[in-house]
Amino acid sequence: MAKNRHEELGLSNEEVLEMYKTMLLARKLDERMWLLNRAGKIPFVISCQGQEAAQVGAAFALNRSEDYIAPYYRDMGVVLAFGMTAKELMLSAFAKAEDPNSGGRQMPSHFGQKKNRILTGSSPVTTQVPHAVGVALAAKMEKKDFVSFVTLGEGSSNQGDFHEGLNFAGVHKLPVITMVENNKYAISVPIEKQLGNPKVSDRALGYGMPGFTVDGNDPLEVYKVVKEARDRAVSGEGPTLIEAVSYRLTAHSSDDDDRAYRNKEEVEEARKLDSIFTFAVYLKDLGILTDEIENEFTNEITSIVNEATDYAEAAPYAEPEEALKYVYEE
Amino acid sequence: MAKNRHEELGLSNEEVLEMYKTMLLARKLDERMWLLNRAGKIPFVISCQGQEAAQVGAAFALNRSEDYIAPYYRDMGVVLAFGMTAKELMLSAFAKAEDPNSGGRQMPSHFGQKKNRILTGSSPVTTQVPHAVGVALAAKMEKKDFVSFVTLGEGSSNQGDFHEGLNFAGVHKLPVITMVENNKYAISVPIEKQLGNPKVSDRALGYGMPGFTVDGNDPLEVYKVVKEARDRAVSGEGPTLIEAVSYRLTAHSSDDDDRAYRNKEEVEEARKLDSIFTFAVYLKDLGILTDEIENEFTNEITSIVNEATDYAEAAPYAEPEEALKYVYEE
Amino acid sequence: MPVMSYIQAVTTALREEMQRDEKVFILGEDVGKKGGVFKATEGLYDEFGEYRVLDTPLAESAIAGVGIGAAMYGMRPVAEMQFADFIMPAVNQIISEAARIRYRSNNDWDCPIVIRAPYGGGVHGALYHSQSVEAIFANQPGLKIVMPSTPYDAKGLLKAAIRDNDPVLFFEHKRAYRLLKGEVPTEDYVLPIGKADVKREGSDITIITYGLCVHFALQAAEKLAEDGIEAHILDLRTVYPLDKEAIIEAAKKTGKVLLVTEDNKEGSILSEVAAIISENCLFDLDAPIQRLAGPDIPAMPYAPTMEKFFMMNPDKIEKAMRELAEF
Amino acid sequence: MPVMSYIQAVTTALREEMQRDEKVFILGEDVGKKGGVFKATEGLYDEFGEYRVLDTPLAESAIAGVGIGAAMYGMRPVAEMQFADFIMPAVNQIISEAARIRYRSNNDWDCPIVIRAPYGGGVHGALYHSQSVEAIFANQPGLKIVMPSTPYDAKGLLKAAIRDNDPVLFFEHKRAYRLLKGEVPTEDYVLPIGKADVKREGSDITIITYGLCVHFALQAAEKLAEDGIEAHILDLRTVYPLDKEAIIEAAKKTGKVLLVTEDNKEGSILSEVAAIISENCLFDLDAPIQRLAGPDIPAMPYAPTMEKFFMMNPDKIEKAMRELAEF
Ligand SMILES: Cc1ncc(C[n+]2csc(CCOP(=O)(O)OP(=O)(O)O)c2C)c(N)n1
Ligand SMILES: Cc1ncc(C[n+]2csc(CCOP(=O)(O)OP(=O)(O)O)c2C)c(N)n1
Ligand SMILES: [Mg+2]
Ligand SMILES: [Mg+2]
Repeated sequence: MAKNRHEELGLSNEEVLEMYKTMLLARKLDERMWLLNRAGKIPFVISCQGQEAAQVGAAFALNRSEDYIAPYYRDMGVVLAFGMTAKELMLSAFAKAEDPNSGGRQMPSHFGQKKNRILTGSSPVTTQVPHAVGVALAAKMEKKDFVSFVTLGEGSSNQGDFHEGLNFAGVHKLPVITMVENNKYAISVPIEKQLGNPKVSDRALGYGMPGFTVDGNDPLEVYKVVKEARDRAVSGEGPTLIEAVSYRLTAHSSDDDDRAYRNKEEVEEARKLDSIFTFAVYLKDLGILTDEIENEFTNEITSIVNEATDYAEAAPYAEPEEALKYVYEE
Repeated sequence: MAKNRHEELGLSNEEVLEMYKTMLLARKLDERMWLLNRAGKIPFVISCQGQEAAQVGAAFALNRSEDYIAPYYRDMGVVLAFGMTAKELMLSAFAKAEDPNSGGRQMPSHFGQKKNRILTGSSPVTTQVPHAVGVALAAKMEKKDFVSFVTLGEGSSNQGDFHEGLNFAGVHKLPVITMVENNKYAISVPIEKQLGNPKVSDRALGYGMPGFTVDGNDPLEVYKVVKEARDRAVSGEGPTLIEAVSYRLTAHSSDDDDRAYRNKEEVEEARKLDSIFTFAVYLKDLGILTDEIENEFTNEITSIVNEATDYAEAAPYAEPEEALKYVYEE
Repeated sequence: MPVMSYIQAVTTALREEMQRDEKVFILGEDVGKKGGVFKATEGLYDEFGEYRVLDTPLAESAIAGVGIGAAMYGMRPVAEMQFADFIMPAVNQIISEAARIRYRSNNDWDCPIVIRAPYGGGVHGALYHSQSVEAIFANQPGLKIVMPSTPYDAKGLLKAAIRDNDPVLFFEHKRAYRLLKGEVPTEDYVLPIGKADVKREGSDITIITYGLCVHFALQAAEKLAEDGIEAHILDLRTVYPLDKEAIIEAAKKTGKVLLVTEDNKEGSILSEVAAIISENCLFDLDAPIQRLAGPDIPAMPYAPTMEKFFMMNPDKIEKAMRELAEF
Repeated sequence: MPVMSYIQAVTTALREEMQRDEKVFILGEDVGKKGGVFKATEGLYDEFGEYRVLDTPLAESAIAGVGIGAAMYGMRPVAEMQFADFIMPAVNQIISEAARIRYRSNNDWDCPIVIRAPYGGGVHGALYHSQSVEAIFANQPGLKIVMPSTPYDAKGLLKAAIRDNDPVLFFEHKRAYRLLKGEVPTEDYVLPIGKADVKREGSDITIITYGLCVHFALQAAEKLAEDGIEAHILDLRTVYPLDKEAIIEAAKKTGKVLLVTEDNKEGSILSEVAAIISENCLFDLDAPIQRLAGPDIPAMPYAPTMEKFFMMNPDKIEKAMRELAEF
């Protein structure tokens, strides 16, 4: 039997089940989006698959009713944990007017929802890093107790904005947690061609903050390190850089064919560590995830995904002239 | 008596004297430029004072007839060592047509001279870092044995271009040496408000290259670390990041008044370590710099500076319409 | 009404807005203890403390980007770019982010940031301390670009910019800082962003310009007035988006239009002004639309001969005005 | 002559130039093994090896900056920005560096770099994969901006750009990549940068445009021809610096001018074209200069309704042409 590792982290059985369920919901929504894409119903998908454990583990370690997040495009697990619904995500996938992220203006996975403190994101990578630092600066100026949390891919950690943002946070000891989701590829470019030092967390030293590399397939390990980072942040000890290592299980996006640059075996090997599978094994081993609960989850999630899809598919697009709105305050 | 430290570095007495003389020439030229500025004869000066040891120590460790350099505005010591003359520097200070750097188009200290492989530089800081990496990439592609050498201030090491450039060099193990001249201030901002971790060389780790912090007031220590970096570079071991720590002895530039942000005592303290003084003591202690030689140097340099000044002052400005030239190839 | 310099008007606007609203804060290079390289923030560090007059690391993309994040949260950042020339590393944050935040979130988020920067030449600043950079941004819906020409306008427009709920680029001519003085009310007032302003009434020729060139054009107009030629001078004040109605009205008024900028000619703000006129009042024109601008070279050289060759001045404007008047 | 697609013409030009000159190399994101996200560099990695078709880290300022350094040394870099929208982080390197290297060094150094980027919409690319970014750069002396409209032009102009001794931005419409096909000679040829090209002769109205819009305008012109209205179509090809003579000639030819771009209207390339015409041929015009452009909103939305609302197409052009013809 597996050793119970969540108890010592202060996580109840209900909480870890909730984590698992969130991971599973993210995965199932993502899978459905691929089906919809292949069926010609939605033009584009970019996946969370393989990164759900890191996303959900991190989100659960935050204060989900106070902290601000600046997620990147793969973070379906993060935004679900922060209150965005399956329906809302599907509305975005279908580019419908009711999509709270952008009213159908942006591609799917360009998250943003003020009521859940999800900063609006764009396509150029890494611009969100200074934004999260700015929110953390506001927290410090206003003497508030929240933190900001920002994610990006390991390739994106080579952008100037990563450097400028993290150094700024380091100088002013701001309450911001940066998590690099290292999935070993930036589209076709593998880490060894992307990073002078493949261990992203080693960059923390240069900014005067602690850096940690953790197993991104283990939601509990990620939970722990983010939790500790949050504790440090709210007690004025400043920022943390975390690298969660996993693997991108799908092609980069629905527009990519990964056979040109990586082989099947490598992907198959990574699948064995897929957290949706390994975390379930852990929970089952401990008798927490019973067959009954598993069935219940599956059924519930299936109907959530179905309903979300049906609703979003039937929802109207924005009128053409809606495009003219909100360039400036109106 | 001081211990002879240059012999073990393979430096002859003549060479260290030559280093000293170059440092002294830089200092004297710089001092003259301040006088000319205060006399209203030249609009602007930005100084090398306090950084001559690092500059000259580094330059002498390079192959001065093959390597490419991308100096920053304080690097009078570097460009003198690479073949730019006092007259040429004065022509630039006076913005005269004959100035080889820019024909009087740029402010002084915006170095550039193709025949000496000094890349043309601009005012926005840190842009030269990727340029030097590009030259090093060319060296690798063309299987040539030269290296490129680039400098910048510690404040400038917070620009995105530093990060992007060094990581690029790290990935491809390019023969480029980056030397940060840490003079403790970026205009008015002291290092603790500038750098999350005040030790710039700690950033090297993140790019997969060795990083060293050395005493920038000691030309021999700088010589040694640059020499070793060059050896590694030409043998295919890739880039190095070096931080040479000294102090900015003048105000930021002739437009700055540093009394608003630092106190006299701090500056006086730093003057005690001024390399022009301490290196002379070393050379005298060893009996290498005799009174005779010192007088000879002083006289020679004085007349070089005088001649350069007179020549440059008398030289013509470019005709107004010259401004229209060389926007594109002609 | 007290007389103050252009830069004093800027400082006054900043101080008053910071006193009025605790959310307003300044960030930039050397803005704190030193009070800015031009002294635009002098005294504010002492009055408001480090975290409201924040010396940032030397990193413009972070200055903009951190400001944007704080603005999304609800603060009112006023970021300073030390020179307009050094705004370039922040272009991605300004164009991809600030300008698009409201639009891309379908009005869920907004980004009330002001980015101030000293621009312009004639100060021995050479290629990289003399540039006009407005044209780079003057094609990005979501942004507003304000370029005041007088101390009075500077105060009223900077206050308006700080209170505006959208991102505003605020370019101040660095030679105007101490050259221009004028009466500035001590009371609180704001001027409307997006509105041009007639700086001189006249019936013979129309000059449309902005920034320091307004001052030069007014000087030239006085010379012409001695010969009975009356110039109508429209100060654009906001160069993006442009005040079309005011431009059309001013062009129609005299039928002879001279556009003036210190920037290079091709692709400048003047191009759009000319396009608006030629689209809307072609048949009201008695002469081709004239543009007087810097030459199409990268920027102003350092040597005084070449700098003068590039830089706009009253004489050049006067000459162009006379030619147009005689057309 | 073989028929090839626009993107095949691009790939062919790259291959031929790399075969011709060992100094030519490609750098960018995913250009190597993957052959580029649009496959513009497909096959080149296998033919020329890693160091001539270099996958870079995800860092546009470095892509441009490292390319610039290599170009100063004497190489012939062809940098790819994965999407034109992602050129923004490289603006400082492009404007402050590439564009000014020859000028600032008084002709001592030069910077023969080409920066290619796919631009434009109509591909469900939404706000950040659909933009036209040329206006941001079309005010920077030292730069050249080329935007070919046909496979033939793409090959000839890309070769010219690579051989040019100054920096060239080369924007390829991503929807043109597979949509447009045409005859392309197998021989080596170059087309002149800086020259516009008459794509259709006509005597009733003049259309001046560039990029994919040329194709749309030609389609619209065929419709009009059915009704006896003959459109003269000038393809700018180089949008900066503009070919003034060709613009003036085309405008004078019919006296009725319609300018078309897919970009937003205010501050676009069209503004300068209108300014040139109104400065030089005011009295030759029989109608106000018309501009047909995207609305002034940040960029094209994702939802098909709103994307279509923004995107240029033959119908919109036809309508504007008919209105102008009837003026
Ligand atoms: C500034 C910028 N350049 C290029 C792109 C195109 N692009 C989108 S995702 C991506 C790779 C990102 O890799 P990584 O950061 O590792 O994140 P991952 O997709 O692997 O999660 C690239 C190059 C972009 N979105 N933004
Ligand atoms: C991109 C950019 N931003 C701002 C400036 C204005 N500026 C010139 S030098 C300087 C400080 C540089 O400090 P540091 O890098 O430490 O070099 P130092 O002058 O101390 O040698 C600043 C802010 C600039 N030249 N470029
Ligand atoms: Mg990745
Ligand atoms: Mg310094």
